[in-house]
Amino acid sequence: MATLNPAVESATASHHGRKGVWSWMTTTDHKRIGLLYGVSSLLFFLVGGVEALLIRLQLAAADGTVLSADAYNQMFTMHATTMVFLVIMPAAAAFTNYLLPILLGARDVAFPRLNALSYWIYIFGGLFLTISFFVGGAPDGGWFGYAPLSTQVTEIVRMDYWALGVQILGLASLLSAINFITTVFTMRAPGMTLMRMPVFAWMATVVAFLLLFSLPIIAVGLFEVFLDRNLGTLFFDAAAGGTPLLWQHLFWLFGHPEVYILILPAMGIVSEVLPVFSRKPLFGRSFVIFSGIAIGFMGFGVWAHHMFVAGLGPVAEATFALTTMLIAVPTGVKIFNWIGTVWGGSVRLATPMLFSLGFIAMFVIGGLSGVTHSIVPSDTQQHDTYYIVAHFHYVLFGGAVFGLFGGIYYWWPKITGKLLNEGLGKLHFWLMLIGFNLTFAPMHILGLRGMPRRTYRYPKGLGFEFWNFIATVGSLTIAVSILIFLINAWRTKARGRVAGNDPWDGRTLEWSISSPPPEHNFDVVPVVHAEDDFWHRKYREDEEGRPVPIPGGGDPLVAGPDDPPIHLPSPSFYPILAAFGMFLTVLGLVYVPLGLVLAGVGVVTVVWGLFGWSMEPLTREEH
Amino acid sequence: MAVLDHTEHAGHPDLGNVRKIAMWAFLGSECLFFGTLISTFLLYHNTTGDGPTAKEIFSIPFTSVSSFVLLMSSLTMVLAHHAAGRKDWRQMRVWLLATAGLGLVFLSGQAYEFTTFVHEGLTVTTSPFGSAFFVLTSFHGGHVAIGVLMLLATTFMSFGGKLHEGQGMNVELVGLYWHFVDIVWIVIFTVVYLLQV
Amino acid sequence: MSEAIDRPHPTPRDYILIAVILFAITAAEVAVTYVDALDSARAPMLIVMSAAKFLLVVGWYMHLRFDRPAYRNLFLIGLVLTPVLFGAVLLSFGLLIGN
Amino acid sequence: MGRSTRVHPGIGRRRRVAIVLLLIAVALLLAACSGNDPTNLSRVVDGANPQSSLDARGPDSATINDLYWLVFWIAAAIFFLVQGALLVAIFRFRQRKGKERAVKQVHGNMRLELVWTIIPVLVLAVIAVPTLSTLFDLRRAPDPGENALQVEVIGHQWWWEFNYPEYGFRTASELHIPVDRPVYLTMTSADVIHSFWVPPLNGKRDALPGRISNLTLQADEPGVYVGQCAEFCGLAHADMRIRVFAESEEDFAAWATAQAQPAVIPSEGPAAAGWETFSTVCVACHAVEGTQAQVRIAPDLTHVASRTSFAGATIDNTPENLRAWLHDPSSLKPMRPDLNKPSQGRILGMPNFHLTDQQLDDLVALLETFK
Ligand code: HEA
Ligand code: HEA
Ligand code: HEC
Ligand code: CUA
Ligand SMILES: [Cu+2]
Repeated sequence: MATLNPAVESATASHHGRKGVWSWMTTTDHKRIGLLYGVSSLLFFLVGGVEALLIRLQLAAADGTVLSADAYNQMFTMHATTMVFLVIMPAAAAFTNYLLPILLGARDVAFPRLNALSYWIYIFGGLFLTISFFVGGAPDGGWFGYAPLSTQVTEIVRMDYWALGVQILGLASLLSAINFITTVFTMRAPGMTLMRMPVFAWMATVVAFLLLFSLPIIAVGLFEVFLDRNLGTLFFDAAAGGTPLLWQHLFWLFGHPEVYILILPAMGIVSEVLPVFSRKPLFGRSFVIFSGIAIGFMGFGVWAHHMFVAGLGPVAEATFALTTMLIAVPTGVKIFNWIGTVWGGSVRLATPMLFSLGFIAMFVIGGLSGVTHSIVPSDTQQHDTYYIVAHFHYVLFGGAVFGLFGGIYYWWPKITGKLLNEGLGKLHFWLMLIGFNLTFAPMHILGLRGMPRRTYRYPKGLGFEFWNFIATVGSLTIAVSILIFLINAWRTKARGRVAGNDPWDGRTLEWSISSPPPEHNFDVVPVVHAEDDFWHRKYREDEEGRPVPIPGGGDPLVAGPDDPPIHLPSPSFYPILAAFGMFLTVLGLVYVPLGLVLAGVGVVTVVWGLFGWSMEPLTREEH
Repeated sequence: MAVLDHTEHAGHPDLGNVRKIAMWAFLGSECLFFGTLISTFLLYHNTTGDGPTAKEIFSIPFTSVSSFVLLMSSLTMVLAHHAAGRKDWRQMRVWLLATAGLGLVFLSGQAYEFTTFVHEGLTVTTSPFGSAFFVLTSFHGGHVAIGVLMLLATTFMSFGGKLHEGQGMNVELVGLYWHFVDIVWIVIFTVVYLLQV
Repeated sequence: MSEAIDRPHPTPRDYILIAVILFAITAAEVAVTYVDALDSARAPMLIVMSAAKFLLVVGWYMHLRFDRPAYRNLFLIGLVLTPVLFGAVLLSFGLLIGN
Repeated sequence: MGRSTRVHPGIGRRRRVAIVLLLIAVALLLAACSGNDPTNLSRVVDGANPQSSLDARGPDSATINDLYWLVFWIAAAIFFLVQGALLVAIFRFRQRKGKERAVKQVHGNMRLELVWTIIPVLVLAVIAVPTLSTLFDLRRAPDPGENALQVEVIGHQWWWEFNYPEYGFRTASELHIPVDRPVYLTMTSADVIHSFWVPPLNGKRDALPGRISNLTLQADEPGVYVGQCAEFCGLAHADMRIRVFAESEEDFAAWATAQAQPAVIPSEGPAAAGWETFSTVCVACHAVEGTQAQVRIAPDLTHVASRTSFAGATIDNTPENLRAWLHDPSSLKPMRPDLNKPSQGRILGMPNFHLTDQQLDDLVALLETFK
């Protein structure tokens, strides 16, 4: 073994000893930030899950009395807001942060401090939303906060928490979107052309673009809601001539791209997992990538399908029905290519693979019910019923959550160096699959039988009791499966099997480095020669296209004395400071006019943070 | 997309490139931001309730002058950028300060305009037209104000002794932002003012 | 700058020339609003003129004409998306048509 | 288990802890005992799923159903094909223990890609045609020749106002319609967005403040059809229900004639005493035709006794329930009367007037005369 490049050595040494809370608070390492995102979103998943369980308990029987109407309305609003903005989006951000640079062969993202800022804004935003439970009640206007209900000032602060919380969470996402786009455009390793980028990296890129162009719309909408509530503007005041429909357009112009923001990362994960566990490259790789891009574009053209009963007029409704149906085509292309990947492979049913296959099966159900919503006349019966609730849990839970769990099991050994227990993993999968279907399949029936969503109770005599009870049992089953996952994670920490660099016989660059990866990711920046470059290092194909191992092909690259020195971003305290300032600002704004003092302190803190940031000596170049 | 030319750096991004990509992405996003505000305004341009209408209240000569001021600040900005390209830091500072000055003139014009409107009975709470008008123009004004701060900070930092390599790029980035705020005003001036009278 | 592309960069003289054109167009815009005879042609004329100003600033002052296409593409997506999306929204409110 | 739907600003901390601790125990408890049944739906409707959208009782609802089932079966076919292919792929190509196969590295197939792009497009085209034609059909207003009954619908937090302009009376949350005749609803809202939905008769339609929307209802046979406000409208959205009584033309005409009669103020007995209270307290919000009570920010009470239910069609209209309502309205339905601002037209529920037992009895007696 050649000796290490001195630069590698010093980079390893200088970062090795860093431990403790302070090092996490000031970290600018994309992997640590990814971990922070991951752990936080998991915690919020428990919060959102407990909220869901309370909902289910309340609905277990007719005229339930577990929650008051008021508490129930807070519960489903916060359940959705938590799951969407504090769980799925940050979980995707966790994977993107941790993996994107590695998949591209880079040592970090383009703007490491900006990256830290995104995380800290997110975590303060999540905190901000959650403390609302303890100070006069949480938001209670539904996760899409329809005006003028959301601007009707009944509870003085609740929807202010929502408007401002979602606002700064949006800011966090916007910053990371810019960061990821720049990373993809400028930080790829030599030879890593765009078409050689792993599909997960591609989907992360599409997501970043969706965020980039949809968040500003909701930002304006949220400002308008906030100003209507606090400054007396009349954007959504019908009596003065404002139109509530404007809010619906603004929300769904964001909201529909948002649902693809939630699903595309999972689709990217599945596209990585299926080939590895089928021992075959992704079938129709470029079609999978282009259909992802197509979904991104078309996602901007269907928003009004959430407004089919709002009275847009038949011409607009017909147009949006057609665009909505069309989105099934690129999505179908993905599904079929995934099946094509499995077909003819050598399928290993390890836990990541189970979750990915579960993803396909469940997502198809949700997608097909989505197509039934696009049939406008039918949707006038389905809209705002549990049939819709069933649809979006099939795509969000059956889709996004299954996909993300697949990713967790797949990359856990890379991130922690230890393999999760397979037996417990499989138990988790099967229990979750069963529990999930028990919970949400009955909701199709309930919805078609006329059960409206967002109702804290239902009377006897409508025939809703039985399936609701089943759904509640199902949700408790899901909870048990999640507990099993937590136990698995805990056990693995203590006595998990050591993974090694490449436990699954992976195809992409992350498997070429140690588990967990060193802080600088690559001792040598890899030069990429093909898609699935690492696989091609390990195997060549014989005449019939079958893989033949190349001896020693998977060994890590070792730096030579000529390799350029490694730059790593230095830690910085300013991101967390600036984010804290934003927290103070929005907290103050909730309590106008008195809170303006606090908001002022917040703004000063933000300015301080940003000023310190820009003055920070660039001992190391800002990447 | 011919974004990358990898021969020039192996894993070492070219600083300017990275930040410019980020800035352009941000500006692409800002298009949607102002697009939303302007559309809100268009939706409500006639919803004036009992309050004054656009025709009654806008003073085109006045706004034309402040539009002109903002346009010219783009000229001074691009000259500052040009000077920075030549590493003529002195001239760069002059033009930067001129730009900031013009920006401040524009802002005072806006402050004056707002006060007259309030006196004539148009506030954010008068009508949806008033809400949309004030919110749109003050978000634009806010952008101008941030731009002024950035210009001043850049000038200030260029005094700070060593002028490091990133200086030219700083000016270029501030410039992009500044010009963008200017083109937004070009649209606002036409759509919000001229088309409504 | 390092990413200069084949086309020659404008000089301060070009910049000033553009400023003069911008000024002229603005003057024309304002003038148009005062000519009553132009009533029906006014809106299209104004839109064309402001688009011209827009392009001048973006193309020359912001160097988009001379820079890498990637910048242009990033910006263009936003620029094209905006009128398309909001055109549809305003259409659905019955604006844009019939007035 | 008693009702405890009083409004808390948050959930009490103790309660929260208890809930978390007793998660599963509560679930079981719940199944065993739930709240009482103030609605008593079985008194008016029968069938296992009276609110079902699949059980069409009118032409529009039936058309929608036909379309739904067409799409459903197409979707079901796709479902079986896709899941089948997936299962076959998994089981046929599953790696057996210890037998690793080196599989051919297939990268894709252009022709297949084309096939599975084009076939879905064709399927969608097949779906799109009936969708669009049905859509335009259903959005059509009834022709003048169809002699449609006009009803104005106004959504309120949290009850429905129905106004019969041809007859000049109003009612609340209970709609009477003639069978086999289209009923053309002209809808709007007094406050936030609501959505009118009676699934057996038609799909739903939002009622928005500051905007008019329309919906046609038509029932094939006499009966009671139940529905629900479908757009989340705040605290008591769940308790904003609808009952539609479809009657023969004669029954409907008789009902309408009766409803158009003004109320008569009782001159003696407890009802007359009740009027004392009513004319001082209740007139601030409720109208009673033929009297000086003419404020219409709460349900019209002229014929309240003729209704089967009250409070957004959630409570069975019995003297006991009425009494309980007048005693403490928010105990029967979550409301926020403390936030009422009548001057701004904002009413979020009926306040508790802390009436004496005597007043309560008298008022109930009075209301029972409003037949
Ligand atoms: C991950 C999130 C996600 C995803 C991916 C989707 C995907 C889709 N959604 Fe969904 N949707 C939501 C999340 C999502 N949705 C949420 C959260 C809501 C409710 C919001 C709220 O009200 O709170 C909602 C609501 C919603 C509505 C509004 C309903 C209403 O409120 O009245 C509609 C209407 O058209 C719709 C349609 C679709 C369609 C057509 C797709 C398509 O993209 C699906 C495409 C996929 C397939 C079709 C399956 C695979 C394809 C094939 C196997 C090919 C062959 C198929 C055919 C030829 C049909 N969705
Ligand atoms: C990604 C998004 C996502 C996810 C994952 C979920 C997950 C779940 N959802 Fe969610 N849901 C939404 C998004 C999501 N939901 C949205 C957008 C809405 C619309 C809201 C609106 O109308 O505004 C909604 C609404 C909604 C409703 C309708 C409410 C109504 O309309 O009145 C219901 C009802 O059953 C429900 C149930 C559930 C359940 C049972 C789960 C379960 O799958 C949850 C499973 C998780 C757990 C069970 C956590 C495990 C917990 C433990 C193991 C506890 C132990 C630990 C500790 C105590 C520390 N959801
Ligand atoms: C501040 C306004 C207000 C006053 C005063 C008021 N009510 Fe009400 N009342 C309401 C509102 C609002 C409702 C509808 C509540 C709901 O269903 O959400 C209502 C509902 C009712 C109903 C049920 C009507 C139906 O068909 O649903 C009755 C009966 C009633 N009130 C009787 C009275 C009597 C008797 C008094 C006087 C003692 C009174 N109200 C005073 C506001 C008022
Ligand atoms: Cu009214 Cu919901
Ligand atoms: Cu959608």
